[in-house]
Amino acid sequence: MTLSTYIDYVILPILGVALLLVLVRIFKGPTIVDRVIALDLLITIGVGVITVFSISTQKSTFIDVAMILALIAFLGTIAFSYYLEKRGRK
Amino acid sequence: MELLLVILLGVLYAAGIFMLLRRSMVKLLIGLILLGNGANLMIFLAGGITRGKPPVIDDAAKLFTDIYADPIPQALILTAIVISFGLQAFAIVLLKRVYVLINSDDLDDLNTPEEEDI
Amino acid sequence: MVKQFLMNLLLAFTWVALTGVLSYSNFLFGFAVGFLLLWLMNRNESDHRYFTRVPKIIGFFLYFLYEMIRANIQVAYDVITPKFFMKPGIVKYPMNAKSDFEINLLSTVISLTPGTLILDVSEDRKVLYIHVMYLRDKDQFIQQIKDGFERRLLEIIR
Amino acid sequence: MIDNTLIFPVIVHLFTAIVQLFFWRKTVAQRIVSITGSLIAMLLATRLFTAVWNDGIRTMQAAGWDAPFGITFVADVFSSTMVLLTSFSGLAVSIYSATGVARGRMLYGYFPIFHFLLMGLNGAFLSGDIFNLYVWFEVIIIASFVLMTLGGRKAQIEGAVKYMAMNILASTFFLTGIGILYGITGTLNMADLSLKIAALENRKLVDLTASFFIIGFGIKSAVFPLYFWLPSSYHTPPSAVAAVFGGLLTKVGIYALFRVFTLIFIPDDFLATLLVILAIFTILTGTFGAVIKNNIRRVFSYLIVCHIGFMLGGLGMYSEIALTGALLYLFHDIMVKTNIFLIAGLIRKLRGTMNMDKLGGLYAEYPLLSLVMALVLFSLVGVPPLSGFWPKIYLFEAGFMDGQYALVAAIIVGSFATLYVIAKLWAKVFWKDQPDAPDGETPADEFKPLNPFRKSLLVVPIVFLAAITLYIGLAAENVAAVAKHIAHEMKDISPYIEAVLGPNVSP
Amino acid sequence: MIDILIGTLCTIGAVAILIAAIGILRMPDFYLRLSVTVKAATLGGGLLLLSAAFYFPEEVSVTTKAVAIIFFLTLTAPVAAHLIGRTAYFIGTEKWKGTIRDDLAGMYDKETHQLGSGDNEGDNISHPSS
Amino acid sequence: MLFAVLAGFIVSILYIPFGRFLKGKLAGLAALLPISLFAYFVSFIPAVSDGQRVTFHQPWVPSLGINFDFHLDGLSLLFSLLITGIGSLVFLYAAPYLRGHRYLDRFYAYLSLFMAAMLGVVLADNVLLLFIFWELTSISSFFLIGFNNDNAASRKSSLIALGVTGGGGFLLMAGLVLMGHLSGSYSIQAMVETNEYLKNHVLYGLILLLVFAGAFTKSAQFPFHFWLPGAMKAPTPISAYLHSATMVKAGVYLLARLYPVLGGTDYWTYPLIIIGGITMLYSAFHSIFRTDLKGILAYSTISALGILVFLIGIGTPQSLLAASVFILVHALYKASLFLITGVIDHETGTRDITQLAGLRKVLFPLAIAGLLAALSSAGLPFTFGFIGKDLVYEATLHTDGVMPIILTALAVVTNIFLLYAGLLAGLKPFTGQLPDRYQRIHLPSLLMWAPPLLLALLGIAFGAFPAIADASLLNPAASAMINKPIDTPLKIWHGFNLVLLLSGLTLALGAFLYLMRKPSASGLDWIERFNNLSPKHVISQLTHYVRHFAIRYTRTLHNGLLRVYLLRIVVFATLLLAFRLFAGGNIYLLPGYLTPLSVYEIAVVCILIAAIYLTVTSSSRLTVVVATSVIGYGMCLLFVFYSAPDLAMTQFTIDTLTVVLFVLVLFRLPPFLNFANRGARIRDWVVAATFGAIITLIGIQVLNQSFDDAVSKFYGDNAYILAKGKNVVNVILVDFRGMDTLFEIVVLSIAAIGVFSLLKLKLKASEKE
Amino acid sequence: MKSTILNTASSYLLPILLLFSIFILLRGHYHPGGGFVGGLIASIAFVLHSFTHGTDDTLKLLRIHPGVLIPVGLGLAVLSMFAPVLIGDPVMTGLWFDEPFPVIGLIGSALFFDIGVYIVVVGVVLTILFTISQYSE
Ligand code: NA
Ligand code: NA
Repeated sequence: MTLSTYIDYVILPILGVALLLVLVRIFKGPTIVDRVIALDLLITIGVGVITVFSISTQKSTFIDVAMILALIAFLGTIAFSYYLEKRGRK
Repeated sequence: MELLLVILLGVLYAAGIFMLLRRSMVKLLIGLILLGNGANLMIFLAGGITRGKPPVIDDAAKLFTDIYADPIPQALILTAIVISFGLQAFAIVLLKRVYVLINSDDLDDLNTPEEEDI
Repeated sequence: MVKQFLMNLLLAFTWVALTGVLSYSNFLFGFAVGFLLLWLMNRNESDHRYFTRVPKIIGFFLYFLYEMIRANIQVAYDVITPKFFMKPGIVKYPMNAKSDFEINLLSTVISLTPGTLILDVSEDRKVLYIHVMYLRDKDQFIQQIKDGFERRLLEIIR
Repeated sequence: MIDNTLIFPVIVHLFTAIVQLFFWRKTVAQRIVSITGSLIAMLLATRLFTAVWNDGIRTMQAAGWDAPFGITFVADVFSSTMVLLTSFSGLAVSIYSATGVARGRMLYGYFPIFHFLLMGLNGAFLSGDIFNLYVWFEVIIIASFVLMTLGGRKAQIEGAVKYMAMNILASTFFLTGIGILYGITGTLNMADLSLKIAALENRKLVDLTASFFIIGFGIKSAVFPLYFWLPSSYHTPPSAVAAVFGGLLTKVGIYALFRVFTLIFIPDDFLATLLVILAIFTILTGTFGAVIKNNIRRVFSYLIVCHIGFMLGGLGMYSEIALTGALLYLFHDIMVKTNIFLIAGLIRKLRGTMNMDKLGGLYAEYPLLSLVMALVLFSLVGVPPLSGFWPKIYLFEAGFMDGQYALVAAIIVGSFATLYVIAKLWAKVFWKDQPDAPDGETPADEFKPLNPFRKSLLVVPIVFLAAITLYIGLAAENVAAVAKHIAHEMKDISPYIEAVLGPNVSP
Repeated sequence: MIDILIGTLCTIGAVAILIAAIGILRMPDFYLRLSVTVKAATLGGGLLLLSAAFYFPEEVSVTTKAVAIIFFLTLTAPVAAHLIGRTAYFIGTEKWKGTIRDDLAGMYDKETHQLGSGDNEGDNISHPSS
Repeated sequence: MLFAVLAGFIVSILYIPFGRFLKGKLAGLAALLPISLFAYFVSFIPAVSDGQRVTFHQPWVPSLGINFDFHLDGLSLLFSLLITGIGSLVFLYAAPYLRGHRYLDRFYAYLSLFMAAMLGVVLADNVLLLFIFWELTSISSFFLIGFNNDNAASRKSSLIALGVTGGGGFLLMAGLVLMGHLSGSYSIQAMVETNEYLKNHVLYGLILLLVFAGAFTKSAQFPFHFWLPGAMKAPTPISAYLHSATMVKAGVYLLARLYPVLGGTDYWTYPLIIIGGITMLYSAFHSIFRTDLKGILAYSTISALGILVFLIGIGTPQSLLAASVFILVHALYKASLFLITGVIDHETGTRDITQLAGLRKVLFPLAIAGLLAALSSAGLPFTFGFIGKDLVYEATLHTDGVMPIILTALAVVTNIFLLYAGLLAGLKPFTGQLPDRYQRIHLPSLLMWAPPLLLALLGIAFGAFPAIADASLLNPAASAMINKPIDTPLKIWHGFNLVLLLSGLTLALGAFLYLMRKPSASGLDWIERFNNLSPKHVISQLTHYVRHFAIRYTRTLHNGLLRVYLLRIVVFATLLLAFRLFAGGNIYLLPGYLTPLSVYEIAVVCILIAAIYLTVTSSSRLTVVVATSVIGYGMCLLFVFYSAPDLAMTQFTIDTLTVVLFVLVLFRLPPFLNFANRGARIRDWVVAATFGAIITLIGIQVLNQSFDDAVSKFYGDNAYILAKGKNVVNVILVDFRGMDTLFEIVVLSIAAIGVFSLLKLKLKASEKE
Repeated sequence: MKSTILNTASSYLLPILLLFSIFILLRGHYHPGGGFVGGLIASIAFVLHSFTHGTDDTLKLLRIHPGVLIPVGLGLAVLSMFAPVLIGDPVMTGLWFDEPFPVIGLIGSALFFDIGVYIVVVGVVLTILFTISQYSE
């Protein structure tokens, strides 16, 4: 078994399952902050998915995408905090 | 995979349309965003999809040595994404103005009677 | 100390240039060789800190890794087993760290180790509020952090 | 013929806008730059039109990539005429805006956006690439959103929301259509598309793709039952803006319909019939709306819808005569619709309202102005021999030729309604004495306090456009020749394709 | 050989991420979910990136990027967690019933959201704010 | 000849700058125009009576076949002379009549315009040219009728007049275009040549319908006649001009002109006879109940028009000759009576026939004129009217079958009423005792009393010496109608025959009626009880219903609810696409080529669909935002899997920014309210799902179609070699298709400026526009 | 939003993100990236800064109003597009230096165009976001 198939048939499915689990949390909530952190986790998992995908396809190009995701993902979380905090203070 | 994506395409359009038909302006905007995603996916699919072969020539090469994904739909979608961002940004701010004006985002309230025309 | 660090970097780059192999492992090797040379050549007692700090940093890093893996396993166990063993609580932790940078680094480190999470820093920057997953005893926990991360960290920074 | 300068009418507006952005909040400079830019644009457009009229189709391959690989710009008679008319409208509105638009709006970018809009219009007319056309459409709609909401009062914002929602929806249909078009042909160049679509065996796909364009452009050109945004919004923005909207914005949809459905898709029987039916309903809907409204601009808005039907009907009949009629109507309509909204604006300046019941006495007070306005209004009606008359001859003839009696009847109804509402408007606004304001406060006369120069800035554009309208009416032969030429080119697209793709490809 | 190393790193990383995912699903309250996910995910992501760095040894830029991403995740994840965590506290997100202590209770100024250090106060026993 | 026609236009334009100089005493100078034109047309009499035809050609819009083609024959000449002749008198008359009126210059401008338009109508050889002038008469009469524009009734009348004549005009235009289209030329003379083809064409009926619609509305035929009495709101000189010689005669002229093209068939004859007959009887009857002088004249005019239509319908040489005679007769006496009425109105301030009496004592020349005109209209022997009436009876008697009896009876009854009306208008005001209040009235200026007198005298002159006009004018006119030479001298005396008997009967009964019946308000009241049945009322009811329908239609369609608009658009799109999809041809149900599936891709698609579901169903704004960004991230992953890193990056960054934007804006928005009821939601779901399903199917069709990837290959092959870049997408964006990118950043810039001004700009209250 | 930790973090994230954005911009012609994404990342850097320090502080940091960047960027893009016209080529024809530069590779008008795009995107995004946040405050 090559690394590529290992990733395709083991690692990526694991990550896929992880994505689905997180999605369940987004559905369940119950509060908005739960959804926000789930979203954040989703993106982090996305970084992982893209990384291993680039190994599987042997295209380092995709790492660039992962880098962008990692760099700015937290901005969303910060924006939500900003908003919720402001709303809470109102 | 195409079948799955083409179903996703239908779902995106259907959801977009459904959201367009709501009374809330926020939902309207979301609907437009969904439709925009749908249109992008349509372009993406229509051009044919190729897994894991980005249209980037290897550092060492001057030409593609392998097959590669069609770059045109990507360029088109990129343009479309950026354009929709501009429109969305404006639309979202318009939503803000609407809210300031009528104190709600209920689209049914957007009817100044004709008598108030200048 | 900055001077020595820069010197070390220069040596590492020179090594890379000399060998003509542009890769990380080669750079790291060059850095290590440079560090060794500088350490050997250093006879100035007052300027000794650079050579103690580098091992300390490595030590801290290993400690952090150890803590992280240990705690991760602990949490993983708790997550995948049906029963919860947690005793969560929010603890007020009086810091020794003063500067923004110190506070920041400390909180990053604490947050990244499983089981603890910084919720906030007080306005006067005296205390951290830490969410703890396995809180048995408050004072013991505070002491553990103080002796563990905070001391090691401040040693490196100050 | 390759002509790298054909893009100049686009560029000049782009430059004008950028220069004005550097003069942010310097309104005097902006006004001067705007009028200068519009003048230059008019000269360039005239030059382009003459060149194309005399020497045939001109093309420009952006960045020197041969079609179909790069983006092609094409100036044929159709597009260069549209550019020319746009430049007339643009100049008029530009001059009018110098006094007609509130200073507050100028401080917040009215002029640059206006020029971006004109740039977008010219770009759309000149583009020979379907996706590039989409980009131009987006430039146009975003600019129109901004102009519509600029300094927005409640009604304006409300109108803008509806306008925006439906126009973005239209863009989505357009974009989807482009995606499919690429997916079945692999090209975006319109001339190339023409060849590839003609050669495609799966006609069902072609028809489906065409439907997306019908819906997208149908919304943009306010065709029944897709027109709702227009009467919801066109009565709200400042008159100068409404003038550009009324004169040009829906027409760019019509332009696109004509371009795409003569060059790329040729309507089959079903589509032709559908277009005719839609045209009939469009006319009737516009008619019903126009006869019951009391605000000048609301009336005009519905008249726009009504008259869109005329042009759509011409496309539906698809004979050379019908296309000639529709095109002639298009040319007339651009000039007149721009002008009537300017007139509405001027009336508002004079009387502070656009409600016909509250207006009056203009005929007594401003006889000459009334005369000019009457000329324009009756041109709109199509009183012979004014401009609106000539196209109807072609349309009637085409209708009879094609056996489209219902369409002819609808055009008669639409024309009659136009006559009726304009006559009513004339009686109420010009003849009737100015009624006393019920609550004792007479609306401000914003015209009288102006100095003569600024007054002339409001009046000159109206006269200018009226003169062009008069020319279209009295020198109908020349204009009809242009329309005929275009109609001929629409039926025989090989010159266009040869100009773009070179002489060796024939359809 | 290197493949086995990479495979191992990948596996650990993926499992860590899976645990984070299970954690966010299973944990009984927001703070616990936050606590679990931040590090597990960072650890997992970091390991996966590390394996990429090993996989493309001849491409310096990939290694650089991988390191940069790890660095970034490490820097930003705690910050984001801290912000959303305190926000959750402001808006009164419920704590698990098993929570045994809450030093934060009553420390925030309701109006300004200023957080006191509470030096003058005694330890207060936790009570879920609702 | 072009100049002759255009002179009026030129003069009316010259009134704009110079009009103010002609407002005062010099106003009468305006009459120079019609007088010289009259002289000009008189000069053609010899030639035309010799059977010559004068033509003129000047290209205008040759591509449409519309040129300045003028054609002067007997018919045109008769009308031209009437137009310019009576025009001259009216121009002269108006100067004192409207002395000091602030819009006197505009009046003359309109009048000149109108006269020119009328000349154009009668001289044009090209039907479309004719139509152009035809519409100009409608428009200029609109301005003339509404001349007293501060009067609401006046405005309303002019609107109604324009509405009726303009509406008919558009139908006429269609008819004329159809004629031209079928016969291949718009020239009337050419159409005369091809008249058999036209008459036998399937669309002949339609042509007639459309042409009649134009003619009937213009010539005030039942049931479109009602605009004409209303048009009496115009100043009297205008009424005199419009209703005696010009405007209303245009319809008659058109029928006469087109007789050789379309006439002579049953489809032509019967409608004209019926409508003309109804019109003449109906309005003659109505005229006797009027008490307003102008009202009487209006209805009698309509009746006269009915007679003319009737005669043209009969279409025998006699009837056509009768028509031409009657045109002239009627013009003369009716113009005279109108002008007299004008003076009376001007001097006494009333036109109420019950108030007027004995005016002969103060307005003697007018009394003479009135008497003569009344006699002429009554058709007393030795008046021109007598000849006219004779010819009418002659014509009705010479029809076929049972028609003579019916038609003649109709004509007799009509003439009795008309006679009564003529006497009422011409005689009644001058006979009897002069009321005290009118004692101090003086004869107005010569220009006001001479024209009516002259016209009345002419009526007598032509009657006494019919030879003046018959060969020179009337025979040529009739011959132009039937398109062959006629030479029937008009005779004063036909001998004792049935016609004479009928004339006598008419006279006797008419005179009897005049002596027996006094006009009174009660009569008017009586007839007005039938108003509900009158065409005017019926049409105004109809208009009312149409208006109501329009209101309901517009309100229903344009109900202000954006979601309803969008729903309609979507339903339309769905139907269109569904039709295209399912009509004919086979549908693919699976994509033509499938790339293999993998678990994680399924997971991503599942996530996308679930997030879409959450977006649609969630009731919390923030959840919706979160879900929407999940969709964005899902798309981003798809883009990664399918080789679009640039897209993934852009999608992700933009998605993040959109979230930030939403979050900044949602601040303070209230929670969603679930407004829609269950039914609406289900409906929307069905619509949306159908649309989505169709899109899916379309997607599948597209995936089954392969395409030529030459362009894409070109980019791949040349990205580095020619454009010096290795990221082909980027190369496309900044080079191959750089224009797109340039203008896409323009879009962004505009959006930014828009946002800036949308939020910052607050207009001052004074800055409305 | 007041947070010591975020405050500190954002002050070192800002330069890192900006550096990164320039990196993405310059390599666009050879690798994924380019003016758009670069510009977006740069704006995100400033947005992040504004979240903690407040919009006014960020504006002070920028020294000019971001709106000014719009005409500047547009001008640059348009000029790079128009430079070829001056030597008689069609609009947008690529002009190139003959020798490649390190890191960036060949430098041509396309790069200046991309820089124009970058500047415009920064100007646009910041104008939009700052306007909104000032409006809400
Ligand atoms: Na921890
Ligand atoms: Na790029």
